[in-house]
Amino acid sequence: MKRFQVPGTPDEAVRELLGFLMEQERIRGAFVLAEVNPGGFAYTLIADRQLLGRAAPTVPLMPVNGGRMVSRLTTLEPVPEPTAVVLRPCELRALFELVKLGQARLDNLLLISCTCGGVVPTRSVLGGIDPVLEKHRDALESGVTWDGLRDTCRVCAEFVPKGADVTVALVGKDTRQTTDMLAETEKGERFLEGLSPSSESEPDTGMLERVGEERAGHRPAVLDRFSPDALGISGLISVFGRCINCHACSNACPVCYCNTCHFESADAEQKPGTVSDELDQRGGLRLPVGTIYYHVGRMLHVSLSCVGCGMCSDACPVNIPVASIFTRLAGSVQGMFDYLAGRDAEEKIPTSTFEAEELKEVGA
Amino acid sequence: MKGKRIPVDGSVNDTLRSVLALLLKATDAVMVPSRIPSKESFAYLLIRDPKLLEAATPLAPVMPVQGARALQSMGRGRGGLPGILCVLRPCEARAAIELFKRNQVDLEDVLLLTIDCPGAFPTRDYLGNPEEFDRRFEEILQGKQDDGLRPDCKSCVGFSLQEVASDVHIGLLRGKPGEVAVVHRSDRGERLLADAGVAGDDGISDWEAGVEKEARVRTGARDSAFQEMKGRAAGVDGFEKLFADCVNCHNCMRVCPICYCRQCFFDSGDSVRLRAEDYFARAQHRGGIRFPGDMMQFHVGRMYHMALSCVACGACEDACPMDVPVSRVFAFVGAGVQEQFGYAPGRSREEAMPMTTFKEDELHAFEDAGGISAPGTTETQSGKSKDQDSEGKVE
Amino acid sequence: MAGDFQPTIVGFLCNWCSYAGADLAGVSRMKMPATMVAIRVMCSSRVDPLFVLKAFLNGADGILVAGCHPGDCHYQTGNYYTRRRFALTQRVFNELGLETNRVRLSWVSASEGGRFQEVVTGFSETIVKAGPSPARTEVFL
Amino acid sequence: MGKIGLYLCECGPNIAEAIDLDRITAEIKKDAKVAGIERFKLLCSEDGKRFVTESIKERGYERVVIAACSPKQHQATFEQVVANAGLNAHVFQMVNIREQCAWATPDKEQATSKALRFIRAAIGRVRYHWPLEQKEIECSPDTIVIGGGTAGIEAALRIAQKGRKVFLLEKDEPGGTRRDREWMAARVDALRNNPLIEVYEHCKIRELLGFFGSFVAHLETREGNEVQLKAGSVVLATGAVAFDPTGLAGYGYRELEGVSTVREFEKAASDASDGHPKSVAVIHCVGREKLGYCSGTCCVEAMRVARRVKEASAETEVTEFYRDLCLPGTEHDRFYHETAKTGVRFVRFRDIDVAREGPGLVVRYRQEDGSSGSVVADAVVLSAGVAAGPANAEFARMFNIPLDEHGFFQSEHPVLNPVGTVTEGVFVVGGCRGPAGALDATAQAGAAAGKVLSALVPGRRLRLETRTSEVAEALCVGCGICVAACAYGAATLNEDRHIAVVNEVLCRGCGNCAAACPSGAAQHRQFTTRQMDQEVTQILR
Repeated sequence: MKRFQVPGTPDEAVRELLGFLMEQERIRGAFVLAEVNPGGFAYTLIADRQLLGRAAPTVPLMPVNGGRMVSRLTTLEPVPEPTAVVLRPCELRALFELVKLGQARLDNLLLISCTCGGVVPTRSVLGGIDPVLEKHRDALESGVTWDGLRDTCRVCAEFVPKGADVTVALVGKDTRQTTDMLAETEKGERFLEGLSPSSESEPDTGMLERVGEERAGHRPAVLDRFSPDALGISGLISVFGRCINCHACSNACPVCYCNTCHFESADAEQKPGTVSDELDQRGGLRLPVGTIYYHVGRMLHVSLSCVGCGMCSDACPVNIPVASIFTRLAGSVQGMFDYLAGRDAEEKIPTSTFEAEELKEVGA
Repeated sequence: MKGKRIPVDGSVNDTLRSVLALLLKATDAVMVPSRIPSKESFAYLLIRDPKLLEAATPLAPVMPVQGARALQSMGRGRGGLPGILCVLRPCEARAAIELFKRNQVDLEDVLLLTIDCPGAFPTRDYLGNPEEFDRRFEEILQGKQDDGLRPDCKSCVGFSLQEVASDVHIGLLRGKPGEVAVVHRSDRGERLLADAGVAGDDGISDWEAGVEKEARVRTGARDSAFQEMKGRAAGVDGFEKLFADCVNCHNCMRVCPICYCRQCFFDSGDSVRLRAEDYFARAQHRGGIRFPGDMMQFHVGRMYHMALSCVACGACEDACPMDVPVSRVFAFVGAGVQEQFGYAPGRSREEAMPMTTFKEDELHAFEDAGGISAPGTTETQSGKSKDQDSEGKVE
Repeated sequence: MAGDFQPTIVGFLCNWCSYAGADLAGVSRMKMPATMVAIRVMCSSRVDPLFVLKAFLNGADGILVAGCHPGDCHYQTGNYYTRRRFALTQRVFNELGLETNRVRLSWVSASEGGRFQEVVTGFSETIVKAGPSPARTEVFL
Repeated sequence: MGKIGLYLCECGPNIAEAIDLDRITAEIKKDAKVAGIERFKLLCSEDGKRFVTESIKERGYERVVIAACSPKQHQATFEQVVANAGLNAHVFQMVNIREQCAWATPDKEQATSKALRFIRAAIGRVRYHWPLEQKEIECSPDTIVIGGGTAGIEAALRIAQKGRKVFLLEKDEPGGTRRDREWMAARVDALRNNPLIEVYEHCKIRELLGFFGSFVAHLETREGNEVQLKAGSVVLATGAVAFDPTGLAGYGYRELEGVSTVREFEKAASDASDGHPKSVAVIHCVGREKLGYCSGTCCVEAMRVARRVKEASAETEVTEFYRDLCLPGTEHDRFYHETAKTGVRFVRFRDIDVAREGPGLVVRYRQEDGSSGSVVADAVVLSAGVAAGPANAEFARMFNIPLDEHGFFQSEHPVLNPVGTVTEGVFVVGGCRGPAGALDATAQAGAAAGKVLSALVPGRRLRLETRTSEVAEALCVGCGICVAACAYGAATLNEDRHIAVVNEVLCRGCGNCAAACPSGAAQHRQFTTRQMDQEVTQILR
């Protein structure tokens, strides 16, 4: 792959890149995180070069999952002209999942991603982002995952993007003066052509492995409290008991792609007539009804496509660690079909295909 | 007004619990806030088995779920529910009645019991340290002031039986903390109390006086809150500052008891599925366009949809992951438009919702050049926001 | 305890194989525990994992999904999807510490009355051993 | 929800004695969810049916639950009865309290409780049954027959006989593998001279699209013209091929002069003018192991060779080497005994080997008992089995019908629907669905003709399956999971509207799409989520 060394910090370098691509008229727009108001960040489709100054491509925040936002942009049709999108690896994987689900199109997209040092809970920057930025930069440079990150980021094993055209090297790099960009595809090389002097190179796999191991080290602490023997019905009830049934988790989830969620549809609604039966049977009933049904049901629906981005936990107003449970579960169910959500955009989602000779053990 | 005075035995909640035990005998089930098994929060519980009353906490320190939504979750439409006595805060009861008017809850055999509401703490604060807040809430029940309550609660003027069409009400005799007063507010309520043996005709004027006194305090708090909001919610810029941290999760809508649509228009395909070409056109026009977009359209639009029925319960603000002062804005705007139409949500089950009726001779002030010119009201905001859309800024 | 415990098992049976197998078992007067109440579906592939979850949370002591043997699906390939969905369901149950032995997938053809009897009898024994479902009387679901 | 009428059938003693119907009546009354409970000794009797029809009218029931035998037994019967009462046939639910209750549970108490759950489930469900519309479509009564062999010709003639249009498509010329039989010439003439049959010889099928009632075939004729044909049904009669013994050890085919297949031998014999061979050996079951099945038709073919030789010269020695003689039916058995009378020798072998020694060929064999022997012959004729035609795969793809492990078309059911396939309106006859003698091929062709004639009657519109799936546009986001799950190509994506749509003609109503759909946009009309939930909930009361 070709390595382009671009002057400036990652943010400056990516802005430089996007400006260059616009100037060269290689792209019509850039889809990237930007500071839409002081201290407020949102994904933004920028068509005017002047606005690139507000772009904050690598700020360690994920107010929404960018993959889901790109699907908003391309659900009905591909973008009409070349457009650069800057996404974190889990957002990219969400995008690929959504492509398989007919919710997004990749045509005309230049996929820019990064080796990801994780993001912080969105709420944690309400008091101002600067302290976070400092801590995060140091952590990135030394390639360690610090405790301010989202739980799912701290245990993320997929922080190196798959299927990106360009990868910005963040993790374990000194990026104060210059930032490395790796053109991973022929398309990437074509777009970056002339950006800056380039050289052939390979990623520093040794360092990336070390980071991977370090994150794996956090898994027990973050995930194991949701092991089977810790859950069960009573476990689920103590985890989800405080749920206020706002469904923010599914609303924030990039792979919950339905317009009307089954659990909000008429089909899932309780019928007044059945309440008496429930009382006969149980003597009581938690309200609103169907909390566990909703959460476990959602696991049945999306665990195969879960990319572990952590949006669900981030959006939960009562701090339920939804993402940790999903991440643990997703590893298991996806492993069962030797599948990794979003590792590419072609692979069939396990439930949309089958093999005649498989899973003999389940049919007794 | 007459009622039955019941001496407090143990804590206020203990007393309320024992009252409920009596009422449960006279009805099929009781719906009441209860402590969840893991203890750190509360959920509504529909109770038939008296044993379950142990977990019941009629006055909980938090309101994680708006009771009207809990009631609605048992099924939309009318008819079918057994005789259920719902223990609700006044704001929850108002919302329940607004939903009833929209055929979203069944009140045929359901009775509403309201209790003088001391307010609630923000749920996330509470979750941070339940024991501490439990202690503080007990003190509040003893009549102590606490500044940690939700802003909406501190400025709530509907904390007692003002303007809420409940069937039974329980007053906390602030003048005489040693007692509570049970009063009926409808024939069905009267029958229930009689059947349960908690009817009475003790004098309760001291309580009524207490309520009035408290009302004066709260009204003062509300006026200053509205004054402040008048300043902050002025114009698009002020409005945008208020919602600056909004991440468009729409959680405020999802927990709002009045937002009863299965599919919110602002989440519907019509709203969120545009052609890429259109997005680009808009981006071209402004230089850039944020995703998800239409933050202002959502909040102002939602206001159009529900402000007339807003009961200022604060559920939206409580569920906002970004601490946007949603409910303070909505309560402020809601009060304005409700006053406009002389409408009070939840005051009566029969009163028609303003947008479902009209008078031939009304609102002439809005004709021609008339209307409202003062800043900080929905009309002008939306009006301005239309003008300002075209400015070269990320919207 | 197990003695007086009469479990309730919800059985989703496909119209062409398993339901016919159940009929055959009856026609052949094969005795089996009266634990399983059948819900007839045209194809086992109609069984949405949410049905299984719903049945479990509503208090079913066991849930059986039964269809044509792989390769014999009346609708060509339906039961292969059934198998995948069931595998997903059971794995999720397992990861959440819910008793996986309360859900079962079995293939029973229209001619296998005897097998149907075995499946119902065997599954019932498993469930009796497992005892009543904790979900049956749980209030905080 | 409508007034629900519950009917309890005593089924003579079958149900009445095994289930306490009084208790059931009492319990259901308590639930207060039905408007009336009717009980009858035998509902499927004429009296019973009349009783149901009339009581529905009298009491004004709008939903009907019938607790009786298995729906597989009488669903259709009672749907008709309900329809006769003026209700839509789908506002009815049948409960099986006989096969799966009365007969499976000796303990009356338990049987009754179980029956109660069954009935409650049905009552809960039927409240959410809505009338389903019986849709009909225009359709073509014409038929496309692919293949002009024994079966294809027979099918074409039979269908045309009833005054129906037939297009017969043949890649070569009509006649097939039996073109040299004396009777075939007459059939081909009949075919060619039938005004209702259009024969396309030496044609290529470019593509064949559509579904029962309306198929469209695009052909390229011998002259290279593009032709488009429309028909309502398709009969596949593409035949089979003879197994090719080349390279099969021990037979020396294509290695030793004088070793030939039956067809080659007969051709040579008919051409040959010079004298007759002294001795001929005919070997049966060639390729039997490799094929993995007995073709069942070749023994007779092999004996036919012997008969021809003997007719030509009685003194020629003929030996028939066989492993097993497959002589199903009286016809073939008679043929065997007549053949034996002509002096043909039958030798059963286990192993066999053909070699050339000097002027002649020697057939060495070992028998079951281990004894061995040899026969000298001037000609060795190999009677090989029947293999699937190479074109089957392409047709299978075209019509979405499965092939069996040997590459033959699979019929929908070996007994219940031997000439039909999973794709409605497509029939398979003759060698393409497995080795078939002339008799079988003809019989199958007759069967298919009958099905074609009864399925599509000119002027009559085609009634579609009512219990199909549908997609709610408001809920669908076009993810395509249902499309992947559908085995019939009934669910497809409408790119413009960006939603999935169901073709009701192709839909068989399995409901796979409904389970695949996370939002509930795809629904099965008679197995909706709401109906299923009701069954689950009521069973667990």
